[in-house]
Amino acid sequence: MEEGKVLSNAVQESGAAYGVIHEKFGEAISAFDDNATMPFFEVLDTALWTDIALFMRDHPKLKFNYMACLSGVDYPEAGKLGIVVNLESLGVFNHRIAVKVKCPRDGGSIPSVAGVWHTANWHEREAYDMLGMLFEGHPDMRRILCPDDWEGWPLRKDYKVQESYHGITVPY
Amino acid sequence: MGNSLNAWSDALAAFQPAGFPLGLLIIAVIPLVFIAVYALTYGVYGERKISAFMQDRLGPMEVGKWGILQTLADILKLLQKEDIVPTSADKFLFVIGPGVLFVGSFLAFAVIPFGPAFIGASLNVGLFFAIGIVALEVVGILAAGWGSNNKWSLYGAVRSVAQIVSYEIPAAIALLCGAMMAGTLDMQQINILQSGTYGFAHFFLFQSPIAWLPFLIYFIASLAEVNRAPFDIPEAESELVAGYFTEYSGMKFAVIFLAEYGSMFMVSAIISIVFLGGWNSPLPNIGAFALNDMTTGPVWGAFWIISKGFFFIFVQMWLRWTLPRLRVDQLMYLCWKVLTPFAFVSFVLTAIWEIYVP
Amino acid sequence: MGLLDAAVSRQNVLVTSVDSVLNWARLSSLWPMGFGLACCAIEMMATNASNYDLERFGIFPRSSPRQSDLMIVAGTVTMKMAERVVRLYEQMPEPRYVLSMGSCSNCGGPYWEHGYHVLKGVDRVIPVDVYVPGCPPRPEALIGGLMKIQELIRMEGLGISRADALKKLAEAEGDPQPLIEEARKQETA
Amino acid sequence: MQELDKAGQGSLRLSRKSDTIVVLEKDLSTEQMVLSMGPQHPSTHGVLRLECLTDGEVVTEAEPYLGYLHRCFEKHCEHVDYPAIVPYTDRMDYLAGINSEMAYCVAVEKLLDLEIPRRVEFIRVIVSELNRIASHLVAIGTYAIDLGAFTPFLFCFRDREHILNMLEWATGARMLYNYIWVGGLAYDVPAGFNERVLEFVSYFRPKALELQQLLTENEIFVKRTKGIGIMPADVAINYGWSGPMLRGSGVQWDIRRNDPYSIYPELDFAVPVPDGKLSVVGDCLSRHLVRALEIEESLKIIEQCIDKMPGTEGFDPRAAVPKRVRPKAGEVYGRAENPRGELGFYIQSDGKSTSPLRCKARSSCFVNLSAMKDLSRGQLIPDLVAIIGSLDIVLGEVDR
Repeated sequence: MEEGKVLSNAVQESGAAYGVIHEKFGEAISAFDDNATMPFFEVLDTALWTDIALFMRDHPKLKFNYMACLSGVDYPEAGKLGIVVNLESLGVFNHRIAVKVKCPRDGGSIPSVAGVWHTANWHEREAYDMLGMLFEGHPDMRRILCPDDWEGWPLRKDYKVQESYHGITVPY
Repeated sequence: MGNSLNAWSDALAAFQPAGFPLGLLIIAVIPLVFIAVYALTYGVYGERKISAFMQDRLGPMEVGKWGILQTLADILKLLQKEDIVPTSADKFLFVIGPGVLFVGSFLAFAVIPFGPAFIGASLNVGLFFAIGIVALEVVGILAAGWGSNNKWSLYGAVRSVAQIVSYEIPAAIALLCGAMMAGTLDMQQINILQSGTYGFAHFFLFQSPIAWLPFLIYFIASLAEVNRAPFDIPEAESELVAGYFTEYSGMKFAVIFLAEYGSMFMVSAIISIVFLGGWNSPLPNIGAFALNDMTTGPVWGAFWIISKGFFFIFVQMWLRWTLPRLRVDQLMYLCWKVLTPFAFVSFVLTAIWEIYVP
Repeated sequence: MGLLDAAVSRQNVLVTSVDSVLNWARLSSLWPMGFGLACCAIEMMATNASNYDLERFGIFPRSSPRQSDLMIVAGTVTMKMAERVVRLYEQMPEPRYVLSMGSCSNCGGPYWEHGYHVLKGVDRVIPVDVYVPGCPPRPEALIGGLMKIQELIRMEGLGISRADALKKLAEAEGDPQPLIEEARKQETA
Repeated sequence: MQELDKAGQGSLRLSRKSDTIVVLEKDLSTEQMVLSMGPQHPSTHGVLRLECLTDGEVVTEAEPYLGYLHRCFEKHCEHVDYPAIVPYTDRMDYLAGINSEMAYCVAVEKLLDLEIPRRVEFIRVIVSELNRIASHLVAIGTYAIDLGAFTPFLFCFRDREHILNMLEWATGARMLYNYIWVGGLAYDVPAGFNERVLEFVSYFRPKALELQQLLTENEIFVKRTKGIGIMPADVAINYGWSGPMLRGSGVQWDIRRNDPYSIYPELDFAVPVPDGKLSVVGDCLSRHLVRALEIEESLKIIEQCIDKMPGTEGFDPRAAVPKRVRPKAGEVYGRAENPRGELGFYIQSDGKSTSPLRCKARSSCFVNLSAMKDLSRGQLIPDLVAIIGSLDIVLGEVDR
């Protein structure tokens, strides 16, 4: 953390929560990014993501019981795909934090947290549908919005729309 | 009164020019024409207008003056529509379904006395016949629902059968109370027993305090028998798309529609005959004003029974546009655990009343 | 032309009057299928509701395609939905009409360029009779579209195909361009 | 009874307090029927498809299938400028367009760190609360249709029309407004708008009561909804429920109160939760009641806003609207209380482009609907319809 920077209350709370997680998992997670709009940290050891999630949900000082959002993101320059998870302790501490998890772009996979937060179930399916990363241990890994026989991953930056679908022209 | 009883119908039946029973044909046609005219005017158009009134709308306005030709246009259009029989449907059942349904609701009109002088068939078991023949609709509905080979239709049909068969029991027992008060099952006879110079005071409903119970039970059960809200679960639009007639198009659909409105009038006529004096005028003679005498006669009789029937149909519509729909199990609960026991109670009470109270 | 053909020609008094009665019946009782897809469906519902009350014209939504005459495609048709739309259209009995309500079902609307999953115009899968523009069209616009369908039905008859009727309707319409120009001139003057 | 239960797989018990139904399949071989409900079905509120596994009237499992209205919102976001996304957010939740715009603008303004004029904030709150009422009216009305009562629906639409007329006067559109811009508003409200809104508030209060009489005081309505589809609070939180759905489960959580934005901290309003007297906490009736009570709270908010609103002197609704929206590199998760729950936008900016690198909409309906599979287990078909209705989904927002 930079010296002399005044942090808002919300960011300080998130920082405290990060401290608890860092104590337990140490090098498996990155340093805390204390920006004002969305403070986050990144999970470096992807395999530990489910454990971290469970720890965050159940630790008496964290209680991140509410997953607000899970967004799949494409990082074409780094050759990676990732998810950004916004977590919140609803009704207990009211602190918020975001977590990033990344995996390789081709055939990469991220451990699923559908068993930790039910919200993640459909959001992970959506991330898979849009970007094509797999979620290990997900109970029902299918496309959710696009049809099952749709080609390609629409939200990847290099997506090219297919010419026809079941005999119907797709582009305008 | 006894002399003029069934005078018109007897005269018509005897009218056989060159051995051809033209009179009988006319008798058979009268109810059919009645259903058609009533369904076209009051049934469908009235329902639309009444619902519009309740919902701050205008209802049909553009088709004819105030939209009075609306139903005619609907029927004419349905006649022109393609008559689809789905490939996977059971053709025989699919075609026969609406027919049976229509016959079921139409046959019962044979025993309904439309006035002191007119009745299609003056059966001595008229009431029994009416109850029995309405149950024929179940066969039509089941044929339609099963024959459509559509899951929604099947659900609608099965629900409908369960509902109608169950509700027959409280309905029949409630009517039996009326029959017990009359001592006969002959519809015409039941009416005659309720006539008198005091008008409505002679109606069975006002003759014993207990009669209100079977009256209410029959009214509720009759709503269920003709699939009206809040018991319209067989055609529950938000659940089953259109129930047992989901797959029907064109004229077959129109026939189902007509049958439905026919049986609506059927049950309304039965309730007014058994409990509200049928074709008897409700107006009493007050001293010099012989209102009852003035409003009694063959034509007045037809007027009274039809207007009583229309009143009950109005109440049915009123309920339809006000109440939500019951769930299947709640419907059965109401039938078996509320209406049936109370029907039995009213049966016993009526018997006691008839024996011990003159 | 055979004798029979001549009898069924357009000028025949008997046939035309029967035609007009039958057409009157069809245009007076257009039952649309209650088939909401997206935003426009809400406007369609609002048009059916008390303030605009489509029932004035005898238009009365049915939820089963078998009993409906008119399909109002109200909203964005997606690739996943397109096949279902076709199937619903095929389930409707003849004579049937299609009204495409809103920009999305006309041409893809705001989703025409990047909407990979949006069907760019429902007329790519089913024939459309009347297009109502707008996003979403106002209830008045929808009623206007329904009036157009009624006019189209009026043009139809025995021995007149749908294509002919559409042509006749277009001829009856006239070109609006002179009227617009005249209005502009008046405005500038 | 115990013996019957030992039969195991064949027996099926419905969890209802008063009447326990036991269905036994010993001699008859029966199979479950797959019933596909939707995409065209009167009670799926759009193009949702539910694949139900049914045993007679009992739904043993209902799996929702989405995507029939997937309109590629997120793809569009990556191709158009920040202000041009606003119309697309309208089309996401088309019943509450202004609330969606609000959520999006809250997110972008948080990223830009913009200061918004006070009058703009007041107008924003008034129009979004009006739209909230309109949206709840549709929710209540369509719920009545689902349960078979047609008239309340038309009453709701009649009153909604008044709101639409007011919003049309202010914004120029009936449904999809594009009124709230990043940093301001498209226009100021017309002169006389406040008076008209107050007139509407006094007109609408008795009408809301009438609606209550038609529904919540109706025995059949209560019978159909009470104790159906119960969602316990902790499961609801785990499912990520928000808005009236979460409050229906008894959690007093409202983003307007707990993570306030705009001028909500200055306003006095209650966050209604069911007290468990009329309904069982967490059932369909509770969710319906919360919506009905929220209408009243929204009316209160509107009255307060009109009371406190600053005048028009030197007011320009577009004063703070940036010429070109190009946020610094960074990410934001901004959210607002939509009539259906938390509508959040995760926006990632690279600091160079005028359109976001990634914009993900966290839609409340999508999350609320995901509990459908659990809620529908072992329900009757009519109850299934009641549950879908109480979720109050808008497919535009579910599929985006």
